[in-house]
Amino acid sequence: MKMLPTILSNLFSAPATRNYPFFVREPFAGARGELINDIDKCIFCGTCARKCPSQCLEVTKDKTEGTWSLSFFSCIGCGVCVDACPVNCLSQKTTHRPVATERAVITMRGKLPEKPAKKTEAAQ
Amino acid sequence: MTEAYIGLLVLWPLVAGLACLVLRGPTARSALVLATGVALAAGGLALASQAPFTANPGFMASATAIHIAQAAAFLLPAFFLFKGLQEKHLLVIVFALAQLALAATGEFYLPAAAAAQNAVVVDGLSLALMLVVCFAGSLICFFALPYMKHHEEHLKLPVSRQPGFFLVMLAFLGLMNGLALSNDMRLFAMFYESTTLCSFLLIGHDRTAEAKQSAMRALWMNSLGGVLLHGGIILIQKQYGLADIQAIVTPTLWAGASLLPLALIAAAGCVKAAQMPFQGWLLGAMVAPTPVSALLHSSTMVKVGVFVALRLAPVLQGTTTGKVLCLVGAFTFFATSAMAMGQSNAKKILAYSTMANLGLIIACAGIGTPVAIAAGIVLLVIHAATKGLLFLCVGDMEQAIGSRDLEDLRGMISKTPTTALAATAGAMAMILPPLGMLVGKWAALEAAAASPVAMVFMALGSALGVVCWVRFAGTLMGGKSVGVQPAHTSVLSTGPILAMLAGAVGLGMAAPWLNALLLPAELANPFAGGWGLMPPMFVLAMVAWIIGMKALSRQGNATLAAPYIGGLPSNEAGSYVGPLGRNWILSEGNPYAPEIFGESQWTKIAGALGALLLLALLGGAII
Amino acid sequence: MNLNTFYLAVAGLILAPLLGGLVAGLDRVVTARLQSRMGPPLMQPFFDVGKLMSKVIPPASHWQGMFVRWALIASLASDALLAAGGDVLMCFFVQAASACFVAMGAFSGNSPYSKIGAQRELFQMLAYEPVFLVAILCMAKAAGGFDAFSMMSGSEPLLFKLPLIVPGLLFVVLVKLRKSPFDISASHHMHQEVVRGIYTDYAGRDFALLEIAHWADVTVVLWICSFLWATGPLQMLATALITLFVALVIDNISARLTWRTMLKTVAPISLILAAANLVWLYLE
Amino acid sequence: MFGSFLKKSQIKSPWLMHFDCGSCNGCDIETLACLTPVYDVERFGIINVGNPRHADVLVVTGTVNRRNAVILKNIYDQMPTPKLVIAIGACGCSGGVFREAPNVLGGVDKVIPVDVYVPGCPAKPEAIMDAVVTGLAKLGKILEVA
Amino acid sequence: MARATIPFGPQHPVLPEPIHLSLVVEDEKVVEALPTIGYVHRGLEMLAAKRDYNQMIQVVERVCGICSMIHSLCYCQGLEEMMGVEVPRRARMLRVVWSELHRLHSHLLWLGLFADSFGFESLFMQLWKIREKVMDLNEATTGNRVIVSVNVVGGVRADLDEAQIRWIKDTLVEVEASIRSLQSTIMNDSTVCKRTVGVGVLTKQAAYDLGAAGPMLRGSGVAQDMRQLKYAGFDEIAFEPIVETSGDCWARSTVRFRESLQSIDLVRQALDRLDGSELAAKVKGKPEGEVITRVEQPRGECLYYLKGNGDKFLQRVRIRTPTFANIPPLAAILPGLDFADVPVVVLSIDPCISCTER
Ligand code: SF4
Ligand code: SF4
Ligand code: SF4
Ligand code: SF4
Ligand code: SF4
Ligand code: SF4
Ligand code: SF4
Repeated sequence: MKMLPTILSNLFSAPATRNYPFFVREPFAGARGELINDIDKCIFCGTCARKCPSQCLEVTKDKTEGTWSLSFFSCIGCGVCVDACPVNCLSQKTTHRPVATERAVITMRGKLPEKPAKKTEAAQ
Repeated sequence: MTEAYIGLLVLWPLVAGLACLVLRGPTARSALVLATGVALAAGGLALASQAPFTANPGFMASATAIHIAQAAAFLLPAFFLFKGLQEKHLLVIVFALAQLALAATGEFYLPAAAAAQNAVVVDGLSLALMLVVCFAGSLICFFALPYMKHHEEHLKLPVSRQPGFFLVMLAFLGLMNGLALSNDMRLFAMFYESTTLCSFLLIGHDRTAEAKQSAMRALWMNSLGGVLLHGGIILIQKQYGLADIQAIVTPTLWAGASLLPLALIAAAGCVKAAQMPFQGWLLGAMVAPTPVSALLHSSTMVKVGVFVALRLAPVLQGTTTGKVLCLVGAFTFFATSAMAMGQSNAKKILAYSTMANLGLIIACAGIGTPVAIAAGIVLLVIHAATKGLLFLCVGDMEQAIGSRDLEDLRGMISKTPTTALAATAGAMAMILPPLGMLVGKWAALEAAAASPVAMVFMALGSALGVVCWVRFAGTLMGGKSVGVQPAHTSVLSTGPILAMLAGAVGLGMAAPWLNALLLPAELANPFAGGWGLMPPMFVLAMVAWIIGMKALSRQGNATLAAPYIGGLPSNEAGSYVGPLGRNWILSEGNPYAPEIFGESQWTKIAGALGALLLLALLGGAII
Repeated sequence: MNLNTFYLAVAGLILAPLLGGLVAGLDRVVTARLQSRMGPPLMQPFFDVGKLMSKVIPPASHWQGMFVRWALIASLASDALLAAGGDVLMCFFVQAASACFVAMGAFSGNSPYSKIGAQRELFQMLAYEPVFLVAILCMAKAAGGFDAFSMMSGSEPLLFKLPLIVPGLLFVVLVKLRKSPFDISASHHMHQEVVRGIYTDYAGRDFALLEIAHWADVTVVLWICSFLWATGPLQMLATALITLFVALVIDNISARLTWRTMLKTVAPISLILAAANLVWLYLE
Repeated sequence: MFGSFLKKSQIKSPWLMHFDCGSCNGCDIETLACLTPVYDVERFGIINVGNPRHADVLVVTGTVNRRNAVILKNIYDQMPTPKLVIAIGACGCSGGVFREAPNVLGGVDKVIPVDVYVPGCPAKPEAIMDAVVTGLAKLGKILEVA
Repeated sequence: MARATIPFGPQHPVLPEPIHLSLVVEDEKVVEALPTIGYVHRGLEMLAAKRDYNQMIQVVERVCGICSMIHSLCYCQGLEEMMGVEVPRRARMLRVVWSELHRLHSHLLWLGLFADSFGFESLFMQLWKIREKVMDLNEATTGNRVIVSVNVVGGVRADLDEAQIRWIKDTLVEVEASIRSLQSTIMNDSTVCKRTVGVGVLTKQAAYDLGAAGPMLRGSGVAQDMRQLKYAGFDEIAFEPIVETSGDCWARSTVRFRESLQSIDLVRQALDRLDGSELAAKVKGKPEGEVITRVEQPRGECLYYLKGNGDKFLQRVRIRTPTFANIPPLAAILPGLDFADVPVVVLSIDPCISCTER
């Protein structure tokens, strides 16, 4: 009996439902969504991979090229890597990562910075 | 010819029974029982083809017959008195003495009643009872042959007691036929008392302490019934000097007069029909071998009670006595249905349900209109077939697994498929349209329009009955299937079961015509009123049957899905892998809500109310 | 039985389940709105049944298919009976038969939840059947006949003579619609201790047929309720819709009770009220 | 026409069943949130059923461990065909942050075939709705082909 | 009277989480209940061997996705104690804000599930509708609705600006009003009371003896709440544990209902005390030594035992969670109940199996 006013007011007011996917709310500014790497900026230092709590990043490099791969099914979106990246090439979109029908790994390749040795020196 | 048939129906079973006693071999006994059954069935049909008619066969119409009846009025109570003294049972002694006193009053202090005009009058009611006895009774006797053999093997008796047993069983049928046919109060009373005797002997047959106690209980209660009956008869004798039943049940005779004599006789009927608070003796009868229970419940003994009530019904229509009688029946219908709900003992469920259905018939009798009486008779016939079927099934299953508890009968469908299916069908026949019991109940409800309280009781009892029977049938159908176990089978046990099944279903379907036959000519349209619904419903039932069977045959061979038990893996049917990785048995049990339907509290409270109603029945007649 | 009756019966046979489906759709939309949700499309129940029809799944017991079809036929028969102006009491018994078959099918299943659901269904039948029966008796007494036509042909609403059976009828409607507080044997919603209760073992096509039978049942019950104000077809429709709405509101403002509470308090009270109404009709 | 109605209704009436197969509750609660007023997946005809025999879509959250793998398999087998499986969250997709934990098998697809993976930790309700829509589109294709 | 076995779970619609109870019922009354767990065990504590102490923050947050923030809070507090880190005041207050928001959404969630366990669907919907507002607060301020990942050793990673603080306060006013409008339904509605009052009574003595925790303990009349230990910012915040005495399901739901209102109050107090200090203190060195810390989670007392040996991998992480403590009292009150009351009583301890088994 006590619930009567609530449900009647529900009946006579608009439903609380957001009609997703026909209506998509603007995501919150700080939402931690899909992780992306601006691979051109990345220096393949591997900090992100070392810090990642889920150990889902892998960074390898040979002489001229580096690969940064994210097994995104395991990423927990914590943003630790974003915080850790020394060149701020990692960021998180505010929208969630789209669903997938297959297992996959995101692999990105990029050129290593021109003079890696110099850079390290400069840092020191 | 008619007289010969009557003689066949009444005397042949007695003779055959005596022959059983003499020829002690099992083969001879089987032959005798089978022959009796066939003779009764044939004789019954032959008589039925001539009904309605009157007759005066020598062995029932002569002065000797009346003398025998008069002698029996002393001899039978004397025997009861002897038993009472032997067992030191006070109530039996008291009621036997009272009966003797009444018999003496009737014999020595009152002018003798005029002899009946016709010794035998056969109308719809007596025909119905007689046919029930001839067919259902015979089938039960057939069933008793293999049953008793097994029973005695189980008890390991040194000397077979079957000759005596079959003597009483067969004689019972003859006496019942006599009771149904006789039109003289004195003869009627003799048959009435002798059924008491037979039931006493049968209930006590196993001679255990429990059996003895139950037999004595049946004896004192039915002796009380005898006292009431004789009281009624003597009052009528005193008032009108009549013994002709047909003359007694003419309403004009009673215009303005006190109905007390009839109330007494109706009360006697209530005792025999085990109405509240006399349900005790019929429950006690459950200790006897199943054929006995089946016989008492479906075709003999209790049917005497409703027969008496229905006989009196025309006089009761519209009277206070009739209204109270209707209440008595309706109340018993409700209370015993409730007690059946709280039971897990299958035979007790059957017993309570018997009382409930008898209550319904008694209520019909109390209403007393031709429509109600016809409904009552329809119920009487169909109940006999249905209840006989159920008893035989339960008896058969009991012998197969050694328990009569519904919980142990769970899943019998996989152990004794034929019997379990027959029992399920029987349970369905008790409750489903367009089968007879339900149709009778419906007719009774519509006929009961005069009594709101009775209608409420009937509504309650009806729901309770439905639930009880669905649970019964469902429990037989459910449970874990542990594979078919070979059970003993005999043509003589499955045969009567299937015959009863055919009878229950066939009669159920024929209910509208049965009903029309029983109504006076001006009402006798089988499809008048709501009855017109029945033919389309039969068609529908047939269609449903065909469609259902098709679905069954399609799914019947399918591999079954693994049971859903919260995702747990199961090791084998009826178990699962539970705590500690062990195999746990998935036991099952029905809730019986004992705090609501507990037997003892209902026995007390409903018993007291029933007693009050019975007193009101007598009191109402005095006022 | 003349041709007219026959047409009416056939119309009832076809229309009643469809109406019941619409009622189910309406139920879901209105319930959603009461809960501040948008809710499914009105035709959702039909899609559900269509979906269930096309599913493939082994049965949980060999007998269920048979019982489901019997239940469906009984439910449809009770509809046709009512539509043809037949005996309401018999219509009630036929419908009760349908409920019996559903319970039997559940008993013969193999999951414990299904069996507990069946037991509880029986307790529910025990609670609502007498009330419903007495209500029908009251209607018959007030209308002067047991057939549907005489109940529908009153010049003045039966409600004025039968105020006390209203709680009883609402109780019946709530049970039949499987709504709180009486969704005891099977709930529409997921969170119940007996899973889907009596429906647990029914699946696929069998379940679809059962759903159709349920629609037919709901139509019959609402139809009988509409006899309370049967001065014309529109009034009857309005009465049925109001009954439905009140039932939905009650569903949304109450918790589920247990069968013990139902048997010990709710059922006796509504029965006593209905019986009082019956006695009152006689005293008048 | 009736046949096409039946096909259409399979896509219009996905009843889903949720099984927590070793999750941290994060994804479970988000799945449950989908039913509530703000998301209200009943708009798509979705009902959350607790019984695999009635379910069309199995929504699995969690890592799948050695003990519940057999239960997951059981439930999956009890569902009628055609059926969809949606693995929710990083755990459901791969074992997520726990995939190297001793008792974790790591991902629903180690035990039963998965149709749609929903990444995220926890997966957002919107993502779960996307997954259902994607799954139904997949089912629709299969039905058309068949 | 026949006994029936009812396997309750591990996959069962009443409980979103897998636990198994082998219930033996007689006439639908429970005579025996045998619980089994292990269906969500992941072996989380052993991950400490593979994840360093910083990475473990994200792991322990996923002990449970409902009060995740409070798990990492407890873990970080332990490390801070071990490593002697002084947490800045703003960080401590922010920790109160988010942990109380977690309690608020957890209690709303629980009240909803509880309502659903006795078939009150619209109440469930209503509560979860309100809860969405709290979830929005979480998402907007931290970036994730559920697992907020704000704690680091030494402080927090996220901050609130003025606009956000105002928005939180405004939203909480709405939330409080909506919660209050349901008070009479949860506490006085006749059908609800029929299902909760006098059901599953745990006496004060039994609660104490069997080691109940959280609202289960306070519902039985014991005024014990870990926030009395004054961790995080509670040293400055006025706080009184909420206690009911009847010990039944009604008391437990009322405690949680009142606590959700109290949480709103605590958030406000904490927001008012935000100062301009740092978000996180600098942390030096590696964890060494052992420590036990306790916090109050929505479900009760949670205890962490941490042992470090100067390596970046902790040597031992042991977690004792409140539901684990509440299972013995639950097992004690189950026998004798109506089968229909089992879900109500089981839910009344607010079972969180994922933290129990980790
Ligand atoms: S967001 Fe977290 S889990 Fe994902 S890659 Fe970055 S650190 Fe790893
Ligand atoms: S931390 Fe940044 S720069 Fe280094 S590898 Fe990762 S993404 Fe590249
Ligand atoms: S961590 Fe221990 S308890 Fe867990 S699965 Fe491994 S051995 Fe078993
Ligand atoms: S994906 Fe994340 S939120 Fe989901 S169950 Fe796994 S740990 Fe929890
Ligand atoms: S008792 Fe200590 S040493 Fe032994 S197994 Fe346990 S933790 Fe290891
Ligand atoms: S105290 Fe902990 S580790 Fe020891 S037996 Fe109990 S649960 Fe196991
Ligand atoms: S309920 Fe348990 S698992 Fe969930 S957050 Fe709380 S302590 Fe953790």
